[in-house]
Amino acid sequence: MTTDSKLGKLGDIKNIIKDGDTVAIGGSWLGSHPMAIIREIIRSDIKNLTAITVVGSIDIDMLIGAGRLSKLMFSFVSMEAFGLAPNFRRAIEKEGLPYDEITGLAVIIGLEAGGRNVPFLPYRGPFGSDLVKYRPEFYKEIKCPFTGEDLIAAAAIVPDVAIIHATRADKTGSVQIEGTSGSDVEMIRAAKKRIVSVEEIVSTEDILKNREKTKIPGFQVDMVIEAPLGAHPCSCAPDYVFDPWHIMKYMQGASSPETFKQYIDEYVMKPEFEYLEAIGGIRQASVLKRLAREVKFL
Amino acid sequence: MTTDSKLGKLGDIKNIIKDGDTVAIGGSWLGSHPMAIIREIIRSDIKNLTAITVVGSIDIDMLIGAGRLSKLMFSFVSMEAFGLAPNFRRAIEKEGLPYDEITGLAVIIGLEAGGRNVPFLPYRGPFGSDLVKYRPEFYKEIKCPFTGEDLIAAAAIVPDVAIIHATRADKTGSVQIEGTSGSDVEMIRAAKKRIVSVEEIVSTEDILKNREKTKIPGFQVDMVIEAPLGAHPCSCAPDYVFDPWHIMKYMQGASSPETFKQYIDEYVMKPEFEYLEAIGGIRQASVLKRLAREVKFL
Amino acid sequence: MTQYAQDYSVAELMCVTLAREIEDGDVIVLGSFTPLAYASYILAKITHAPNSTLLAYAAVDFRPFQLSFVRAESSAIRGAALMWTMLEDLNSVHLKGRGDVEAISSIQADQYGNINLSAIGDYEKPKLRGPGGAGAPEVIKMHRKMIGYFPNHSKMTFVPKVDVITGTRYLIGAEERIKAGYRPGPIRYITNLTVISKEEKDRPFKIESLHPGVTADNVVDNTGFELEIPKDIPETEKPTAKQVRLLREEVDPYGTMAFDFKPGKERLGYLNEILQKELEAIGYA
Amino acid sequence: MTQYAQDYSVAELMCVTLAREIEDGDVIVLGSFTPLAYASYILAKITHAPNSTLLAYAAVDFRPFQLSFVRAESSAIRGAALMWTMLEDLNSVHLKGRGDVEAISSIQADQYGNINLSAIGDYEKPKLRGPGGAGAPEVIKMHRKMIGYFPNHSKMTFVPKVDVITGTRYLIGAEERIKAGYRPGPIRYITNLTVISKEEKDRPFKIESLHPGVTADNVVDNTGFELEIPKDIPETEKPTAKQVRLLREEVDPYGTMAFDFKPGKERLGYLNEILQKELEAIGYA
Repeated sequence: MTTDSKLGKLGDIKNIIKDGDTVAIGGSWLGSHPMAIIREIIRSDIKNLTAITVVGSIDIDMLIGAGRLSKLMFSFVSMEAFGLAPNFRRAIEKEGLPYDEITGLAVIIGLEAGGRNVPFLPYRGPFGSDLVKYRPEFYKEIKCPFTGEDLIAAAAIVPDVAIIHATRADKTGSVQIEGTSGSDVEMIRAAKKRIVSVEEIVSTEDILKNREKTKIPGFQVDMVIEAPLGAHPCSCAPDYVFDPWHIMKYMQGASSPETFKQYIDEYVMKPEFEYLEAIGGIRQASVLKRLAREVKFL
Repeated sequence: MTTDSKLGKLGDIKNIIKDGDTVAIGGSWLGSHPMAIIREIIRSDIKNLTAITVVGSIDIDMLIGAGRLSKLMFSFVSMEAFGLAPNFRRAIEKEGLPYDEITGLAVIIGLEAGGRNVPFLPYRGPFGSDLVKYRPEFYKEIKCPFTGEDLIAAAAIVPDVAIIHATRADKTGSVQIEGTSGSDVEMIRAAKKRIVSVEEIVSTEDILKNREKTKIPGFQVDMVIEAPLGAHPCSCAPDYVFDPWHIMKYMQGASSPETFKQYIDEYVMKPEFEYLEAIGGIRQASVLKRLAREVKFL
Repeated sequence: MTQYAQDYSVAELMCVTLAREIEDGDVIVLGSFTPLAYASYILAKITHAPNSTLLAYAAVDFRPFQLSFVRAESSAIRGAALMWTMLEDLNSVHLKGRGDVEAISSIQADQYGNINLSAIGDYEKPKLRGPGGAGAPEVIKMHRKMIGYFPNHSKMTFVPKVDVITGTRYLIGAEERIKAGYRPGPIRYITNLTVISKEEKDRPFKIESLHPGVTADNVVDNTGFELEIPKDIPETEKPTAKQVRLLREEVDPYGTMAFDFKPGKERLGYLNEILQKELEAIGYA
Repeated sequence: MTQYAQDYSVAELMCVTLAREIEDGDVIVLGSFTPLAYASYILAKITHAPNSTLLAYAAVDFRPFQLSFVRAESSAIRGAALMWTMLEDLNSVHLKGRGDVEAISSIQADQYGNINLSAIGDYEKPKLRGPGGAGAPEVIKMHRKMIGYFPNHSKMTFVPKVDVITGTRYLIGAEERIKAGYRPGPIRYITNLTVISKEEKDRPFKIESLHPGVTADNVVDNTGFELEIPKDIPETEKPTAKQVRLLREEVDPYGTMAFDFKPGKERLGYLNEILQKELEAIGYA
């Protein structure tokens, strides 16, 4: 009994992600964004994407800065303690990037609806929010047919592609997530195609040993790619923390379009393993992993 | 930092389950029904219950036979390969037990709606089913406010109490399920009060060692009860299989109201540890556990 | 050249016919423990459909295992790649129409694609109260194919109109299925006599194949509704020698599959025989 | 008798005030990494609220941990009793109104219980594009209390009407909250000057307490909307000596909490100091 392999390389993503696609990007805050795939999108000539994020950060900011987005759907984009996201701000304040700002639960519930094949799901939603008023294509008031209560219907969201970064997978596409899953599973369920980068490809036997860690079955995955440190400079908890030193460099780079181009040239426009050397190689990886292990409970 | 204990004994369930309550009963098919709690309900004087099951078997049949139900909500009740459920059939065919037969997905989605505090959830439901026609209080046709598509709204279900059987828990109520979770988690989320019996109470340290197995957090649990073999004669997979020898005895007992009374007297109306001796004690437990371990992959 | 088996039971023929419904890559949902269907899916997985995904109990994408009467649940869980609650199943497979096959059985089935697992006679005061449909009323619409299997093809089962419509395919033709967000696929019933199928709302069930030794008249005589009878009806493809060997030696050495085909009064005795063998296998007999 | 601290920072006062919002048994949701709020919840958990449940990232019911700038996520996960996706969080906590506290901050807040995390100026062509609200627009309605904290109490923040209503408490009075399926609770803002709160739709925010050394006039002068000023306003309860010791020695020895209170231009330097200490602690400096 031999099964097909879903293993791919970073360079293969262009077989799945096409110009103009709507791409849901996993990860949340400064954690677990599929940064190796993001960098590969910028290296390749994939363009005019619509990105969907729930709580985005450098993933969205970098794609915007590199000019790969023609539209953005988001509930939150921020560099957290490092400040507001510079390219994101510039694009909206000065360059007129089209965007749909949707409340966080409406994005998650919209993805859930997309995944479960229903055009909307109701909830006791954000009545009174201007976002409901500004983006009526994502929100409708609806009455409960049993109780008459007014509810908000969140529209289904069906991305063309979902990209996420996870802890490990086997070649059949069983994916384990040990850290912050965020809305990754919901994105995978909703999307038409799915690419998962992982810290390590393991045997199916290793997957079975800890089946409770498996969050996505193979039949929901189109391609798995081994990309060690693939979330850098974000975290892939509890394996490694985000890299505050590199993020400070990023923030300097992103401070103007000119310096951002330098950042992209210096760090992104080279093979992924050269990127990993450029950000400090094995020593830096060791620092980030050690920090993730050295936790103290009270 | 000391935390409160949620540990209880079987005899304490009457502090939570009250006459007339609606009780969602976990487990599915011949697996993981909270049989020790079911037996305790019969031992005690709790009555006039409305039971909710998705895929019930001996749990429902026994409560009906012991006269503890005034109403039943179900999508399926069967003794599987052992035949139809005798008390369930008798009660409906001859004794006029009131019941709401609801399609399986409508029960699960109804519990989901109850758990997430929304009076209904829509889906591409069972148009054309007579059950929709017979029980309109659980189904309404509704139009999608975005697309105009006709959908079925499943009404929220909010049980007074959920009772489930699980693998292990700690005293704070973190519950691990290694086997068939069925709709147990949805029942726990929907119910106002929750009782969980487990094979073993363990330390919080043991819970943290395999946190991926934890399916229910302490704040969703009101009482945990150690009840080894607490699903017997059902399975608690992958720890032990259902007991076909005892179920055959049960089926003989349930063949008439008179013989069923004898079954109840012989097996149920005694302390739970005496029940476990009556069904074969440690030897029988070893057989059932060994069978659950001796699996062969092809 | 394919070597067909010389000697096989009706149960084995039905099991193999169901196994042939499985295409490589299919997502297959197992509900109640029905040995014949379990054997079919496992046989398919170890032969022509290694990339199919099996779901049973809470187990998702489990390794194929040897059947026994009591161990299916533990086997599925111990070989699973992951575990889901029923709601996670729904959100990933059922509601999305991502399931391909989940074979059902029914007390009655009619010419419209309706099934009745609820009641014979009046719904509220039935002569026979059935078990109910569990998820069947919904999934027979959602899954790509609606596959039923019936060990006892008779006019008691195949009625013009079911007493109670527990569930129905509802969306039958390819066009209306696609429009409603589901994949097209047939209704197909595998019985102890024949394979019949329906793919259009306004056309009757058609005899697709006849089991060896069965005539179209045999089928018509035992069916309570009109059938389309093509001019040349092929014989149902026999099990191969390899399939029968795998079923008997690997998939179902305890013979659980035959259980559903025993007359009611012989079942208890047969079950005890199987259980005795299971005890012997673990040294507890 | 309670021994109050003699020496504490405004950050510590705010942190302790927020910690006092936590009641034993509360369910507390941590969103973005905001050191002051994290310190508050952890302080509450190790002192007066051991039965509270903390949720952060995917971690549910995690053990209290020592804060650092980079390790909150790994610490929460490594100490969690279980792990949830965001949807599981929603289904168990948010939508159900089971959350008690999830402190938020905002670029602007007004007298109606509205917050603005979206934009200053015109929405579609803003002068400043904010980060967006994540789940805040919804959870400030759903959770029992709506708690905000503001390190810089000013008319820039507390405006008569926010430029954009990213979200709003919507249900303010106890009666309308209960009717809509949510638990009653106040809107309460903890600032560097005071604690103000609102519990009725048609009544203004009220000054609940003034931090030591602050007058009602100071608060009014820095607030862009009408406030109710009770006759006798208590002083905000000071941190106890124990609370301050725990914060400095156990909960936040790296001083991450002070980060939000540094002027913009000092932040990078302060961050580098903290990171240097973190490297030293693991022997990589």
